Amino acid sequence: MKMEEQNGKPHQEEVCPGKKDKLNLESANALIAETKGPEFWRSLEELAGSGEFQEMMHREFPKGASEWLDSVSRRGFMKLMGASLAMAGMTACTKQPMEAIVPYVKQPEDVIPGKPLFYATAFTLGGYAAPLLVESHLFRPTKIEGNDKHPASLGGTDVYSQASVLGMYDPDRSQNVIHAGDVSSWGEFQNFIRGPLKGQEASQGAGIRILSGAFSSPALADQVQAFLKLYPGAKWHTYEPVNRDNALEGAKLAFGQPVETQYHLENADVVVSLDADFLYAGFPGFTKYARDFAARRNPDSGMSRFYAIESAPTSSGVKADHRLPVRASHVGAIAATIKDGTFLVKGFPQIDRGLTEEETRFMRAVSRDLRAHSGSSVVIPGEHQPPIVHALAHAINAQLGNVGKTVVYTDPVIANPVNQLESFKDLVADMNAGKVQLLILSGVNPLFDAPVDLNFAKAFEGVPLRIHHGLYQDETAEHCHWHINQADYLEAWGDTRAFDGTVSLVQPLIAPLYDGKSLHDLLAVLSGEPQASGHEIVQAYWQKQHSGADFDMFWRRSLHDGFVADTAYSPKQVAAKSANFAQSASPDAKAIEINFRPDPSVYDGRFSNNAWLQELPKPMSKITWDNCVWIGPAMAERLGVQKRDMVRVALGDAKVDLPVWIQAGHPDNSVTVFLGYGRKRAGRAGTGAGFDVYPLRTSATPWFTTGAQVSKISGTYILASTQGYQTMDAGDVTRPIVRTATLDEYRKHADFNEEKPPAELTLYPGYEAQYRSENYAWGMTIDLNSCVGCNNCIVACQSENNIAVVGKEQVNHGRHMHWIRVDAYYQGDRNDPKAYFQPVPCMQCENAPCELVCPVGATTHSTEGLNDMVYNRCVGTRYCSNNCPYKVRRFNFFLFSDWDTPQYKMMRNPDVTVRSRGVMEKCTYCVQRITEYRIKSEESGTKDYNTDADLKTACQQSCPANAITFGNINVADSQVSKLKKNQRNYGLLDDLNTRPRTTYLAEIRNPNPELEA
Amino acid sequence: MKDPKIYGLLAEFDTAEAVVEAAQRTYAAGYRKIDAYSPFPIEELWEAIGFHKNGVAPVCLLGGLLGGTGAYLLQWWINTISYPVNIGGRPFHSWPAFIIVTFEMTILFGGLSAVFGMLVMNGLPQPYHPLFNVDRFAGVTRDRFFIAIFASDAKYDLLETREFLQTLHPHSISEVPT
Amino acid sequence: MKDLTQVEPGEQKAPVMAPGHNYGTITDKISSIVLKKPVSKGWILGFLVCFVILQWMLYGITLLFFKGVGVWGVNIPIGWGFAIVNFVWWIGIGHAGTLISAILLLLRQSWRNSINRFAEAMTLFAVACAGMFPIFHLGRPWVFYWLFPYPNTMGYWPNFRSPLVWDVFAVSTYGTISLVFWYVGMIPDFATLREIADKKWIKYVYGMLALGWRNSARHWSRYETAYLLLAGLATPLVLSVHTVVSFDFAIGIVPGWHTTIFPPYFVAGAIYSGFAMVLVLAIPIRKFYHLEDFITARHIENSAMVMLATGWIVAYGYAFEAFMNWYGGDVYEGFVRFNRLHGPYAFWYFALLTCNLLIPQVLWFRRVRLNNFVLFLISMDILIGMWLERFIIVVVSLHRDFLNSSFGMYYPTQIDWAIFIGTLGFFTACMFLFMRLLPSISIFELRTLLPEAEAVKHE
Amino acid sequence: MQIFHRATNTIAKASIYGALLLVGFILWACIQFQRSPYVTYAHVARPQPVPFSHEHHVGAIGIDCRYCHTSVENSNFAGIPPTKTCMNCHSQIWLGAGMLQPVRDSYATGKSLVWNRVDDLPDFVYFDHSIHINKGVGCNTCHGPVDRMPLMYNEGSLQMEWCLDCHRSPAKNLRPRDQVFNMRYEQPSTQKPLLYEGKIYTDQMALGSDLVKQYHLRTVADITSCSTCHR
Repeated sequence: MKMEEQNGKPHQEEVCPGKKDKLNLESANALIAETKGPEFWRSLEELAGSGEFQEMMHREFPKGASEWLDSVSRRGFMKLMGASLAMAGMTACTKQPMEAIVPYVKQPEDVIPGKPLFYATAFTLGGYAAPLLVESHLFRPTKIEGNDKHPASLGGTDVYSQASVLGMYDPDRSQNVIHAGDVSSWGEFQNFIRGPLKGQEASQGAGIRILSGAFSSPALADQVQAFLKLYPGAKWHTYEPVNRDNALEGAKLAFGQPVETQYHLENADVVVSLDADFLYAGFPGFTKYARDFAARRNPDSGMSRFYAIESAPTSSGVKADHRLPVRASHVGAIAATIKDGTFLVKGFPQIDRGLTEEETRFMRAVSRDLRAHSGSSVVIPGEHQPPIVHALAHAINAQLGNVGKTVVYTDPVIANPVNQLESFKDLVADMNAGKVQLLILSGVNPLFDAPVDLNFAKAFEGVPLRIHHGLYQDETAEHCHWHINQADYLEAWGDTRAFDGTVSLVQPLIAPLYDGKSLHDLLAVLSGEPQASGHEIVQAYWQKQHSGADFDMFWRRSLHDGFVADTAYSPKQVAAKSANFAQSASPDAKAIEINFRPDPSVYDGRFSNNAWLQELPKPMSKITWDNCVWIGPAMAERLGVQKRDMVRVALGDAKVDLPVWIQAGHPDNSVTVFLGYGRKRAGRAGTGAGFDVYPLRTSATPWFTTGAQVSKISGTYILASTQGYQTMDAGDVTRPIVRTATLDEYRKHADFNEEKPPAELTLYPGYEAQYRSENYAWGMTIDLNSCVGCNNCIVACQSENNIAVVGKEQVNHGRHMHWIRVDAYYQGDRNDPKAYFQPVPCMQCENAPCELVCPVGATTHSTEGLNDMVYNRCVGTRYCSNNCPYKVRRFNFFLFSDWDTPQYKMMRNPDVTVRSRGVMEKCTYCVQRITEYRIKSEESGTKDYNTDADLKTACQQSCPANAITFGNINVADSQVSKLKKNQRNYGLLDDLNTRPRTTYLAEIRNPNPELEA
Repeated sequence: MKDPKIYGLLAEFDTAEAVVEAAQRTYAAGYRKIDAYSPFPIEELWEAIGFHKNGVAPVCLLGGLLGGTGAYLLQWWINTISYPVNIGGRPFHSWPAFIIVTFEMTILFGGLSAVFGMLVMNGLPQPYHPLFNVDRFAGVTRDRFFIAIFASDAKYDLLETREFLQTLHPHSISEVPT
Repeated sequence: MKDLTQVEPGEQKAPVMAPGHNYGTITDKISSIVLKKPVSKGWILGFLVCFVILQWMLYGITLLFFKGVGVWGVNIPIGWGFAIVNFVWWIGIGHAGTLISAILLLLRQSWRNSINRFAEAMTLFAVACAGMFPIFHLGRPWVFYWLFPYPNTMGYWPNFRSPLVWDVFAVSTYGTISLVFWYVGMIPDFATLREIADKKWIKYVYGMLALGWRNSARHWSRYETAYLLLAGLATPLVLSVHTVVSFDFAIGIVPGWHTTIFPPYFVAGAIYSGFAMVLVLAIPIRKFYHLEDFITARHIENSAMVMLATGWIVAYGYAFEAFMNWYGGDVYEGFVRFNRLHGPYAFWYFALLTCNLLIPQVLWFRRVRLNNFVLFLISMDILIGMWLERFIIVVVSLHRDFLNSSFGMYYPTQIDWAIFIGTLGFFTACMFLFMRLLPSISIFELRTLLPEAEAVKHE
Repeated sequence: MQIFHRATNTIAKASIYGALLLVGFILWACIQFQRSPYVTYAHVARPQPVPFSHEHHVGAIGIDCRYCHTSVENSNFAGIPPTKTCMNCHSQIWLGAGMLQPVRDSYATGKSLVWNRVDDLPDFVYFDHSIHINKGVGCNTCHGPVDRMPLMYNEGSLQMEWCLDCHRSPAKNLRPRDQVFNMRYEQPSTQKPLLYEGKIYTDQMALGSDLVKQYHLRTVADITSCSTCHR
């Protein structure tokens, strides 16, 4: 692969260059071929014989975390050398080592060194595509953006796709084909596999089974069909631990056929969620839904009302005007009640479904509100709610005439919409029956995440030939005869469907780092056409779809736009079979309920080794690097447990010990555990983090069930949370951090928002005139109404600004590095609190307290109002951070940035300095983007200083809810100027007269008067 | 008569009163190139030998002024001429903030010039001095008092001066070899 | 001759020096400590202990420079921890020395003559200890010189609006002036030692240090003026230094820092702890070197009284701070009071009040002021109390400021402790060397206290 | 008793003043050292795989800068020519030249030539060629008389004060855009006046200040803000 360092900047920026052995990646790659050895921990350092490797093995990722706190390491020694040198002569720090510069041999046409290119592609999770534009510096993907042309993205992204770029460069990814624990090669595998396949021909492949994750790729589906034609006896199974079986079955129950449900929240005046977390990145269509939902939360234009009926608290629940915490097992009864309520023209049915007084009152109001908004309301069932709830939701939506308006049904997006759990059970049955001779697993890890009761491991050992194709040499790979290292989606060709059916073409941004193979390649070999490349396969498929002379045009346009035009599914007319479903009563409220949820960070465990996601604070608890069991305050009191105490959660005869997190708003007599942690072979970030709860999860009750036992056991456990204190109360006062009002108050009292200090109230008017005279004065507003707390901005910022990961231990010390954080506050009754999200980047104060106190002037004010931070001038007194009332400054207490791993060097944004040890860092409004924009516009000589169109900060660009607006406040008609005039606009702590350039739009709730009473 | 090998005459006294009185009389007798020595500072003594102005204070003042103005000018130049930067929205010439360094530098230069001024004017360091040739003189650092009349004095004459010193009833008289 | 440490209450004030001394005896007694006495076992033992503790500090510093300030307990929001606490504490201790030698000189408090020398030494070593911390606590200590305005290739300068730059100038000035003051004070005594010493090389050494001083009246005249001027300059200086140190906090906007009471209250606190340290040193010294004749009950008692007085100024500071937190009506200031009384560090706040306010009140009783042992304990208690005060100001103010989301906790690491304790070792080791090598009491100034010396003036 | 010899007086005084002088000298030396070519590499030619002579190619043959440094006008990075660019000519001429062997090898094997960076800014400084070109800063204003350099070296110290020198008074160095790539451009003087847009300039500052207006240069305060170069 090419690694020209030609764009003027090496990938590593040093504040003080010390001696470091740089490692040449080509040579390392060359070595990969020969080297043998079963190590799982193979990394380029090791192969290149860099002495760092051993040490890195014993070090928790990242370096900062463990290394520094125990014995002096060689790295440490090097650092001291650097330091002492520097101290000896003043010059040691400024004399640069000679640097090499490596041009191309033949320069590609479209490349302008130093200018990034953007390519459209798509990331796929559970079969649903997230359409992307990927920034590429000389064929190194560095940053993920949403594809603003694509109907399913509109420019927004989600945390998983944002972080996927780190996943691609992960040095722990499988780098070889492995056979029986030894490094083998793709070629050897091709030779080998012919035999077994031949052996299957007699039985028409009756012994062949393929298990893959859910996919929506048309080309792949086509290829699979071809393969199955070749081996009619073979079977293709699909299983993902987090699947949509419930939705599928629900649809079948309601309509007798599997259909995809799409919501049009932009048309919804009333939204009712039945335990649905549609503002979570794992929910198909999240990006689009978040945008539409947020758009309808604007109090100045027809604000919608949102009722959340949910079990485990979610970010969706936080945004609700009315939230009702109920146990998941009780949602069925509630759904039925709403159905009855909506089916009546007026009044409210008196069927006893075991609802409490309060619940009944709530449902009465909800039903009335729904009826009042027939055709402009929507009821959304939760992914993990049983089919019946989905069916009920369908019935309600149909009854309200929402179908076609706020709800649309289409063909399923997944290529083969089977009940994945059933499919998987069949497979296990066949394996037990000894029918399976050749098992191929692609992109799945059943030995970690299969339902425990199926006893997959045993069945698995019985299969004579097991082939694993995946990104990591994970728990399953370990027990397979062959492992084929998979190509990341950024390295391979393919296509995939978004939630609305639109097909995105997936094109590689870089040649496979470790020569990985896509599923296309693998299938090609299995189908006996090894020469067919992924590119050819995908192109060939679309040739069939779009035969004609203009195919090249079509192909180019599709690649350029990132999607194939008019492939979105058209709405489908489906008739509800019936509205009366057999209703099972809610279980005994005394029995303790246990909920299983995909983890907000690592999902089902597949992202375990992604350090960005690991260190990403979970939306509600702000915990990093771990999972835990959520318990409601009331129940915690009964159990006599505190946060961080250990408890034993037992279900049947399976038990798991977990640390407790007391989650405000969690329903009583119910606990929630999160999947995906406790990996044994994930990589340096994921291995050993958290606790594996799959042992509690059975095929019968994958999402929730009652009858769990929870008991306090001795011991506590460190949960590293990034937020010190989750309420706005301090002492006996509530601080005006998040300002709120109800829609009525907002309409009636325009001055609800606390008054701001008058502009003339300052001792230093000096710069006002100068700021106004500039072409640009940068400013930002953050709409607290829109923010759905998805954390996307954090990852985007981390990726854009080369922000280091510090590891659990350092996070626990209060040393995490995120430049923007999303604070979550809970107010009122802890069992049913009001909750708020507040993203906090640097406020870029005009009277910045931090600047005043820096002894070396390392942080100063730019003429355009930026609070500049000059890393290479910083001596690290940390005074600025002390004096920052917002505490948005971050300090490199150790050498947190990884300076040595070559993959990370390739991943970094060359336009941003990589910070060294002992310097302060902070949000700069993405000054690198500002500078680039300014230079461009100055060269073009434009006089239009409204930057709304072409200049976005990383957080703003990635925000699916458009909560962040950034721009030029010197231009009256810029978006940000307008918003700053809005009545809701206020500066955080503006009574300190810091004059922040970043301001907030107060949060407005739209409660139902009936329930307010 | 003058003996080139003699640096001066040294008279030793037992008490402070004695030496002060003797000093006054020596001065009255018209001797000017004289000096007195005591184990501790005695204001009357230097008054007695006619040493009234020691010029340390002006030096100190000068040093202080230089230090202060220098410091302020430096800060002013740095912040308004050399590299004016907007720091926390404060004026370039934030004079209140500059006062402290100005003050400290006034003290520093004032103090140092006082001390070094004193040393220089005292002609120190001067580890070698003819007086040390007189062994009895060691007592001056303990409990003895002395008056010296130097050969360089106009009125000085080995015999006459010795006689004159006798009249002061010293504890002893010794010649100071050059 | 009766022991002057035992003055019965009701009896008159003890004299500043025991009767029956003359120029000679004073000279012999004090110089003998340096020249005659063989090195005592006690001295060697004590010095070794301190030296070992000092090694602990070096270990801590090495680790610190290897790895970065992360080896400390500091974090965000608590960006300053022990380093700054110790810095302020040590600087404070230094102040008593200058106060005694300069301010009391101007006030013509002749009793200072017998304790100013080692008080100044104490100042010097304390400032040395303090001076280390601002450099240690930098994230990149090897570029500390960027805090000085030197003609650099960056064409860029320090920010003279920052209290830390003021610190650099204040502390370095303070250090220099104290050193000069101390040395100038010793020149005549070096001359004495030069003459008394018997070994040739010792004569050389002291001779060089004495610069050829020969007690000439002219020299004395300039000397006295210079010394007086130094004292006059050192007085505003010492007051300014802790004022500037207090600015480190008062200039910040952190609730609990941002108050105008800090300068006076810091200076008072400094003298408070400083005199405590003077007593902690003086009481054993006079015992082991039998200097009761020169460091009499008078000195001890006066120091105790000074502590009592400054103790009350500090008390006023606390009271006023709390009052303003309430009276100001500001949400965040108000919370400072609440957090100190009810927050996680409440215990230490009350410990501080006990050490600094409660216990010292026994000093009202003369019996206590004259009881060396009790006084020693009380001084220790005050030193601890003052350290806690700095801890409360630095850490407890920072750990909960404006946004609840960024509340945090501070847990000192072993390196924090190693470096702090280590400086104590460094300090005491220096004191041991000083006692052994230099005249620990100003001989020539003592001479002026003798009646026969007084006599001249009254002619 | 006399301990010291007469001479000690002189020695003592001398050593005191000597010490002061020495300290002063050391400080001065450090400051000078920082600016010395040893640190800055100014006017020090780097070893290169191929002894490429700008003097020959630019001065003698007269190849335009942009022929090799293609992206200088529209990117932050001027661009280092790919081997292909060399071969455009050297596949016809100097075929036998031994010193061109590495170039031919590179072209044959497809392995890049590895040059040593000459004008190498610290990694925390972000310089953009295109905007400087666009605002009329000549190549040789910073790079020096490249057309007279047999082996390439950097003209300036590339230290911050060196950059600031121009950022603090851009008028000193600006020239008409069409002269940016002119290696022999001379600033207008009474001897060599310059006709630009119908106006005759005999002095650089006059021209410079006019160009500052014409090019809408940002104010000095703007271009000396830290984030202009540091991110």
